[in-house]
Amino acid sequence: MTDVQARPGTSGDAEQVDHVVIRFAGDSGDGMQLTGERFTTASAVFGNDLATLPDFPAEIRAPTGTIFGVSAFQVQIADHDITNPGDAPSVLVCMNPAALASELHRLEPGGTVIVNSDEFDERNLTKAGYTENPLENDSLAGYKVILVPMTSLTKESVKESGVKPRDAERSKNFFALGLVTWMYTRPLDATLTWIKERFGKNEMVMNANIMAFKAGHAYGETTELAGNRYSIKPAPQTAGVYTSINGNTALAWGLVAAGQLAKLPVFLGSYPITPASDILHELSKHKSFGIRTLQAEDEIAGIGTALGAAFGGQLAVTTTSGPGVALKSETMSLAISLELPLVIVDIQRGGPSTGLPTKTEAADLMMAMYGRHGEAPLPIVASFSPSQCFDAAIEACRIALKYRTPVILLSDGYLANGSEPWLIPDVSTLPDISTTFATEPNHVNETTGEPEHWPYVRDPETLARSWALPGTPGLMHRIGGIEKEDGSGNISYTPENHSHMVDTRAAKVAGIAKDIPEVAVTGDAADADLLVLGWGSTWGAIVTAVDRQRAKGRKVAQAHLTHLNPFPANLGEVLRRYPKVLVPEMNTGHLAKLVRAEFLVDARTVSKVRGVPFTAAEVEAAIEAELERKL
Amino acid sequence: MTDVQARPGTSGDAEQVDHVVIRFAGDSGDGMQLTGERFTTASAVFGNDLATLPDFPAEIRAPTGTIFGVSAFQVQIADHDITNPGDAPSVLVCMNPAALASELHRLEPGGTVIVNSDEFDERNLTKAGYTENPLENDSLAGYKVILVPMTSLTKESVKESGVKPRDAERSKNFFALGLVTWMYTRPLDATLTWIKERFGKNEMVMNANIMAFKAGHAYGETTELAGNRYSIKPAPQTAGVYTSINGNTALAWGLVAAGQLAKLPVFLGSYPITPASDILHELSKHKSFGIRTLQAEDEIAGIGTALGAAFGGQLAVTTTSGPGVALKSETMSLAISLELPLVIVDIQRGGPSTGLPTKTEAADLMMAMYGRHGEAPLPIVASFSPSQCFDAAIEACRIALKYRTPVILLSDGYLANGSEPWLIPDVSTLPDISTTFATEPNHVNETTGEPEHWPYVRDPETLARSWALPGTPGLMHRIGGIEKEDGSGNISYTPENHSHMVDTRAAKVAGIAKDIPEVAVTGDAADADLLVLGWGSTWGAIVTAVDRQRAKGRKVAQAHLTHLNPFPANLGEVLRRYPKVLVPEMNTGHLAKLVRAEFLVDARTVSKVRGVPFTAAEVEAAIEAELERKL
Amino acid sequence: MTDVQVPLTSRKDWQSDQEVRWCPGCGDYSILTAVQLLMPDLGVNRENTVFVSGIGCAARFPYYMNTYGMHSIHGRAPAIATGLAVARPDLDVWVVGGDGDLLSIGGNHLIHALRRNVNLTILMFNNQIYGLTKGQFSPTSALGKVTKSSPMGSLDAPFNPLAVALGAGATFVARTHDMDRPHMQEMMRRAHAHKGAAFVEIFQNCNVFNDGQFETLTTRANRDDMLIPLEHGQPVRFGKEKEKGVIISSDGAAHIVNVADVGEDAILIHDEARPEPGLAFMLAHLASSVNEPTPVGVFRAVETTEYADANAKQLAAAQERSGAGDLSALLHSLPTWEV
Amino acid sequence: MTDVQVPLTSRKDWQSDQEVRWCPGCGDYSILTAVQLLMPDLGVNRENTVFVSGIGCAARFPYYMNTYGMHSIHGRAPAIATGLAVARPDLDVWVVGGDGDLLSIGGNHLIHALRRNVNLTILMFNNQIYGLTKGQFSPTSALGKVTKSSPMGSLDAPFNPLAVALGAGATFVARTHDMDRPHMQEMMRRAHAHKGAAFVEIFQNCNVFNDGQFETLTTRANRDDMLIPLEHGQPVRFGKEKEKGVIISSDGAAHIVNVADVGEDAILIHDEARPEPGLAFMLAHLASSVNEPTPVGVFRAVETTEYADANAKQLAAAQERSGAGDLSALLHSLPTWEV
Ligand SMILES: Cc1ncc(C[n+]2csc(CCOP(=O)(O)OP(=O)(O)O)c2C)c(N)n1
Ligand SMILES: Cc1ncc(C[n+]2csc(CCOP(=O)(O)OP(=O)(O)O)c2C)c(N)n1
Ligand code: SF4
Ligand code: SF4
Ligand SMILES: [Mg+2]
Ligand SMILES: [Mg+2]
Repeated sequence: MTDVQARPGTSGDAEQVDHVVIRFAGDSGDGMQLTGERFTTASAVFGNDLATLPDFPAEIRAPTGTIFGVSAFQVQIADHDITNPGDAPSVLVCMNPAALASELHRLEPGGTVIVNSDEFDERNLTKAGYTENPLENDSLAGYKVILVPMTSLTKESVKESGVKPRDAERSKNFFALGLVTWMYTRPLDATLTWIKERFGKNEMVMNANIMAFKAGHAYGETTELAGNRYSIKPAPQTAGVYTSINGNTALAWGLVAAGQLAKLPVFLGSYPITPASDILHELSKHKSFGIRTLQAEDEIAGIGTALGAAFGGQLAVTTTSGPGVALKSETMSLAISLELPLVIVDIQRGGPSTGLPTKTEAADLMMAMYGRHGEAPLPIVASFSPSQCFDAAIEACRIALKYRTPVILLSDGYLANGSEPWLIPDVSTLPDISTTFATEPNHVNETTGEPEHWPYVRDPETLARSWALPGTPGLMHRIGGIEKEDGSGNISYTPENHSHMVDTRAAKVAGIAKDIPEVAVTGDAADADLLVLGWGSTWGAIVTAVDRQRAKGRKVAQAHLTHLNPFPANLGEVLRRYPKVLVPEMNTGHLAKLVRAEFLVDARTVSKVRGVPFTAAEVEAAIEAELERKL
Repeated sequence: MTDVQARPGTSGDAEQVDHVVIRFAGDSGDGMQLTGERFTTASAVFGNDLATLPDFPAEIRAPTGTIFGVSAFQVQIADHDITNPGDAPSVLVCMNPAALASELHRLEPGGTVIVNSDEFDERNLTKAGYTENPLENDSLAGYKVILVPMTSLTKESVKESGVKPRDAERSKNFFALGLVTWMYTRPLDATLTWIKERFGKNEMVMNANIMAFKAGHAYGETTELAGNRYSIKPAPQTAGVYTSINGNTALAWGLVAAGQLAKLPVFLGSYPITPASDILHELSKHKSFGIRTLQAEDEIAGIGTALGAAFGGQLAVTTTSGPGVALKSETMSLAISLELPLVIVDIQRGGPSTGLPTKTEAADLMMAMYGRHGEAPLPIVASFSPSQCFDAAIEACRIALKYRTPVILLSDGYLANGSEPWLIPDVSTLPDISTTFATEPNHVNETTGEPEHWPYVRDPETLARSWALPGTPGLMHRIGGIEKEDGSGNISYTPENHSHMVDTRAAKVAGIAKDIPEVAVTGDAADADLLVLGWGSTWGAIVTAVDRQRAKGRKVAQAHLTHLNPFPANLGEVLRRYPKVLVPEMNTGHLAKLVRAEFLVDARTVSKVRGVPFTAAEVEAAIEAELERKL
Repeated sequence: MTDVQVPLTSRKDWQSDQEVRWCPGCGDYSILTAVQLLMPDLGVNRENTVFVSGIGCAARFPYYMNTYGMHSIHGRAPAIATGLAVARPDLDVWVVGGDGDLLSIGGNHLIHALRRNVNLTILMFNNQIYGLTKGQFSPTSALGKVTKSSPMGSLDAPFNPLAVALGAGATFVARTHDMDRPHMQEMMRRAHAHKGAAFVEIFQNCNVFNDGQFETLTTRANRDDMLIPLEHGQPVRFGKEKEKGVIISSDGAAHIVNVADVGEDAILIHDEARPEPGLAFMLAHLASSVNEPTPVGVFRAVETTEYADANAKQLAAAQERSGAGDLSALLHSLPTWEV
Repeated sequence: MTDVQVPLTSRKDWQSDQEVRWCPGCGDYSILTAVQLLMPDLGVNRENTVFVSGIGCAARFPYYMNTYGMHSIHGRAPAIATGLAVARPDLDVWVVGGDGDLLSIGGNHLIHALRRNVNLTILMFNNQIYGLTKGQFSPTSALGKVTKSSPMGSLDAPFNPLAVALGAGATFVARTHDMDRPHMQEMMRRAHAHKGAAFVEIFQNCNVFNDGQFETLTTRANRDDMLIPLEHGQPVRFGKEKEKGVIISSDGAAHIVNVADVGEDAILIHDEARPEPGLAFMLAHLASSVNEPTPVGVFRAVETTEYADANAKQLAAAQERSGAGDLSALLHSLPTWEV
């Protein structure tokens, strides 16, 4: 069902700003994710560029009012191309004391904090760890504070809907949404339509939410907030149809698309794990595409079932996060030995061990490269923005099918849950990634003289092996994880063959470098003093930081990798071109280690392992420091 | 039970040589491993230095007479210090045509091949793939061939023992052993004593073996072999009591010793896998040391049970090979997070996947370093010779206990099964590796004012955390794999704490560098043109190669690492001292990658991934090539 | 387990200082309360008690007990607890986990712990859903269950957890539910007293993702007619007036009958100590869904060799035979020679 | 499975060109022969037949069959085969493995494959030992078994493989042994014909590490008295003169009796199709060691929904409902706007 609508004009009575970063924070039960998403969609539909950062607690539902129950959603909206959800928010919406306690430190100096003052009673203050009411001492000095008794106003406004008083205050997030919608001159229609669709089944609740939303809007209009209205013009965007999409949905759709483009049924074998489960959920909805999803008993069975399906000729995928990748590593090693296509999706999260399951991190790169016994190389693709997960998924599938190899696709919790506007591609422009199966014998048995199929006969160009599907007459063959003779695939323990096979498997993966784009350098490509090299979700922060630094007159270039193994063919040459190379990573320096070892360049790490993404300011600071470092 | 005996004098009527490399080869059922081991022991007892290389097929018992059923055992014995089983054998004993077919190519030009001519009938020749009898054409020209009808001579000689004719020929390996014992003037007593002990329960078989052994010896004495007798003087050795030991036994004994030295019961949780199973077998024999061995349902349970025992205060160990390490990685990550001592022993074998289970390889180093999700560093120790596995095991346990950390101990199939003489240490000289457990609360609860135990209070020096055992009154606490607050150990999701904990865990491991010896440089330490850097079982071949190169006048230095993480504190400085660094590895260049990334030195790999160890000649060739390479 | 005199404790002593973080209304709270209230009665020390768990909502349990505890990784608690219990037979080791933790990813460790008969008290909170990961079907969810990962209904036939345990050779198997504290406590008390691996399935309500799953059985109004209490040596009867009962026919099938129809004497007498697990297994299959009368209580309780005990005996026997290990002697145990 | 006419084949057609590499005398040979001789009779094509195995001696099996095959990794065959069978319901997927492969490391995948009732024919070669790794005790080795890893005797109570399978909800469970080719073939034929997961335990002699383990049961001289053949609808009787039989008493226990003592009519009539697995489970526990009369044959064979089939139906229903997937429509399915 589509819902295309023309972009409305902007409102006249508001101060025009070029961007704003808003953070909604409240109790887990307060519906802050919903509020944030609705505001995002309204802004997207309006035509702004934007990027979001949901930030929710690990608990399913922590006790109300506690700090660890705080759920937040940050969004940046702008009239220009942006790539990240912003550093410090300029507006913070706090639904209760715990939200204020946990989030205030993020607000930029002089920023606006909108507080639901009704909730600042003794009980809630204590739960949030306050011994004094922060609204009554000077702890908020330095910020612009807007106190709104949202709970009582909401209750009041929804009276006529007929919902029970107990339930009435549930609509207070829509009150807040209405208020912020007014403040930023967002159109109301999209949200109203959405409320009707979403809550249509329960008319009372639907009406309550509509009333609260309108009341919030009206509150802005009619109160002293008059001086606080802003408008942000639509961003100049390529013409086309857009949708707002998060990384996991984009990734799942990329897999659906890959199946169509490969003309193969998709098979997902998976075990639920945060933050990857949503891909399983999404794919399980699309059975009409012939997609099979099997929720396996564990991660090993997740990849095992996928590998079985791959043997059967399907586009096989397994999705997980770090702990699951660790568990799957033995089977990945088998897939490498079998040389069967298989995509392993790792939505990275904070580690080690259970770590920070709901927080983001990018510390699985080294495991992706080396986390298997023996010489077991495989290609690695990484996505760098929510919507780009769509392309990354297709690319991972393309490589897997073409080279008959497992491929690791890296995303992370930030990309998974963050969203941005996406220009929906015309499906006819998507690449054909179909492959061919063997239909005829490719060998004559030396002793019997009978035609037969040798599974390890290779394409001389790609080194991909011949792939014959069970069910094909005359091509019966056996494959296995013991070292095998190249060509015949029969078990072989000879030193020569083992050495040859180790080299061949490595050469096959290395050869993919010929089949991927060279890495592009942006910014001061010709004469930069420093190159910022990145991969994964750091992209947004890096782009902004480099832009700002260049605006400040510094000579900085930027390159971002989507292929981590093999590297683009020109990477060594690119790195050697610049006196300094800086690598911001949400780990302790994985990519830096890889390029140092490979190219012997003194790439320096800016490390951030805090469960939260880089801000552009942090990258900027690192660039400045590195530029100043004496060589 | 000890069996000390004085070293007998050497025989006078034989040509004196300084070393010999003998390879025994026959069918799996022919008892070649036993023959080789007995010859080795006799030589060890005699006082030679030696090193062995068993080489057996992957099949349990392949069909008789086939090439893939050939089992071989190579031993080098010398009158001087040697470190490896030799490159090309100078003597090859072949019990059947398949052995000749599969092993002849290894023999050095002009070497001696002793053949059991009885077995060269049409059936056996066909099974071995011969279309002509190699004893009857000129395919053995260029070798010294000694044809002995061993089967019939054995049958003849054991007649009086009373064994059934069918069983009589089973003793033919003892005939061969007797013959070679004569050729190399080995004393008879040790072997005779051993036969009596081993076969004492079955007198008939015992007698048959004794008769065959003596007959073989007499055959040498009385036949035309007279011109083929050699003697090898005992090697000058440190005074003391020696035993001949293989790597797996030494490693198992090292674990037994570690338990004694730590004053803790050893707990082994393990799942059988080649080539690690023998450690489980050995440890399960030593229950009188209070050692518990639990054969778990899989590798994950192997490490899981060990981790449980570690929590309970035992010296916990899990043993496995590559595929098992892959499976254990998620639990290793938990152990890192829990900061509990645990030793993970990886007896490396050929990979990827099932690979070459009975062959050696050293391609798990990168997995040991990086094969876990998130930032999960742990110390890595590697053994470099069979007997040194004893020390390496103690060192791994020492680090684990002192720093409360899982430690990976790397050995490989070559070390595991290879043996060498070992000067048995005086147990009173072994290090004290005992640790202390918390007995008192280390904190006062802020709210209750009660004393309590905080599990993550650290020793400021080692950063090791306080370790309180269940059963200790008043110190109850909970630990887990979710990120925890340093100190209290309570769950913490804050960015600051996570960052701090990631840094702290890394600093703890890095800090071990202060507690391990600096790496020593041997050879032309002061002025070498090239440093050969090694780790693991390449040691033997490297030492010999460097010695030979230096003897040829080349300036070469050598350094060998037993600690792979952290590196010895002086490693960077050492590497930068030499114009060239060469790293021979039984992988595609793992250590080279690590030092390149860490120190930005252009360390070059000599890679051999063939399931068999380096020969000294191969290392020599690589040294020469690298020395010639223009910089 | 210990000779030390056990000091009197109260519930408070068994509560840790950590805030409990389950959803308000979750059945896990009542199980926690049952355990914390029971512990002072068991005659055990806090310091000798260890709770080991995997990952899941249920698996948060150890944090709330003022004992030793480990919140490990998903599925591995039975293995970790096995190592601990074997290494330290002086401890009381409890395992807590959800249906996903113990039957999905941890299924193999569970069945092996049960067959080895390691001295563990295993509490499985069965809410027939993955709670912590927000609502996918679990290996105990009914066929056709619609969840986030099964929008058209689950295709996976569920496990009968008691049958899995009995099939693995479990020596103690019981079932209870989160709405009946005394019954829960009785099952826990029995499980704890059992020397060997004890498996207790607890029907637990996940009011967020699977609310009311066990209502047909566990509400006060339904219990009499829908729960069949098993008591050793007693006829298997239920209903408000105990008017219904279970019989076994000669074709080896169990049937629910009106006692009046068959006569009191025909009713099966429950025998939890039967050496073969066949009877317990049959009772475990009496109900095929929550809509049929379902037995609760101790299905099987058979004393046999406990693993850690047998292990300790081997160690003692080895020491008896050859004395405490002598390291120097070991190092000289292969042929040696002197230089 | 296929409509294609199946060409006549002979044993030779099903033999691959790989040399068989088991120890001379190993029971695996007779199983291989039984399978290769049976295949031409099953009315299936080689190209539609796939053998999937893990690692172990038994797991070498696929190499010797001229079909499609995968020799995977230790323990994972049931999972891999599940994926294949679900993705490709047109194939005949067989799983072969040892007692270690399928019950130790692979235990979880096995029980989950069984409960899902995926269309697999699973042959477990039970030699009560780890053969390939040269002789450690396995999860089916008897208590007290002395092996390389249990020099003082194993402490692990063994699994009863059929009980594990039944506990997991297996819909087809049978047992046979390597000394009786016709019986093996009959069990394999039945297992293959079963729509769903079929589990066949085959007693297999490992003459190198556990020789003669099943001799008490399987030699011609012992069979009559020691093997109890189960036949659907027939009284459960055995002995040279069928003089012994099995009855179920009203306390729910199975007993071996002299038929003469109880009368023919009292003897249990075997019912492999009984919906509840209780009877099969009881029979699986009739013998507690190889020294007691042991039932062989089909214990349970119940037709119910097969997983891949149900899965295919959901896909078809989804397509029926919303048409074949339209990628462009999917990409526009969230709120969109035009610029
Ligand atoms: C290795 C691994 N896989 C998956 C997960 C994600 N995960 C956490 S808990 C859970 C299942 C929870 O269900 P259950 O065990 O029934 O416990 P409940 O939350 O219902 O109490 C899953 C899949 C994980 N933490 N680790
Ligand atoms: C992950 C992994 N763990 C362990 C092994 C070693 N291993 C190979 S086969 C085997 C057990 C063999 O026993 P079983 O499955 O009963 O087969 P059998 O050889 O008796 O036929 C083991 C432990 C392995 N190959 N891979
Ligand atoms: S999600 Fe369900 S099981 Fe988990 S805490 Fe909430 S109510 Fe309890
Ligand atoms: S070890 Fe045993 S099971 Fe394996 S091939 Fe030999 S006889 Fe057969
Ligand atoms: Mg659950
Ligand atoms: Mg076996």
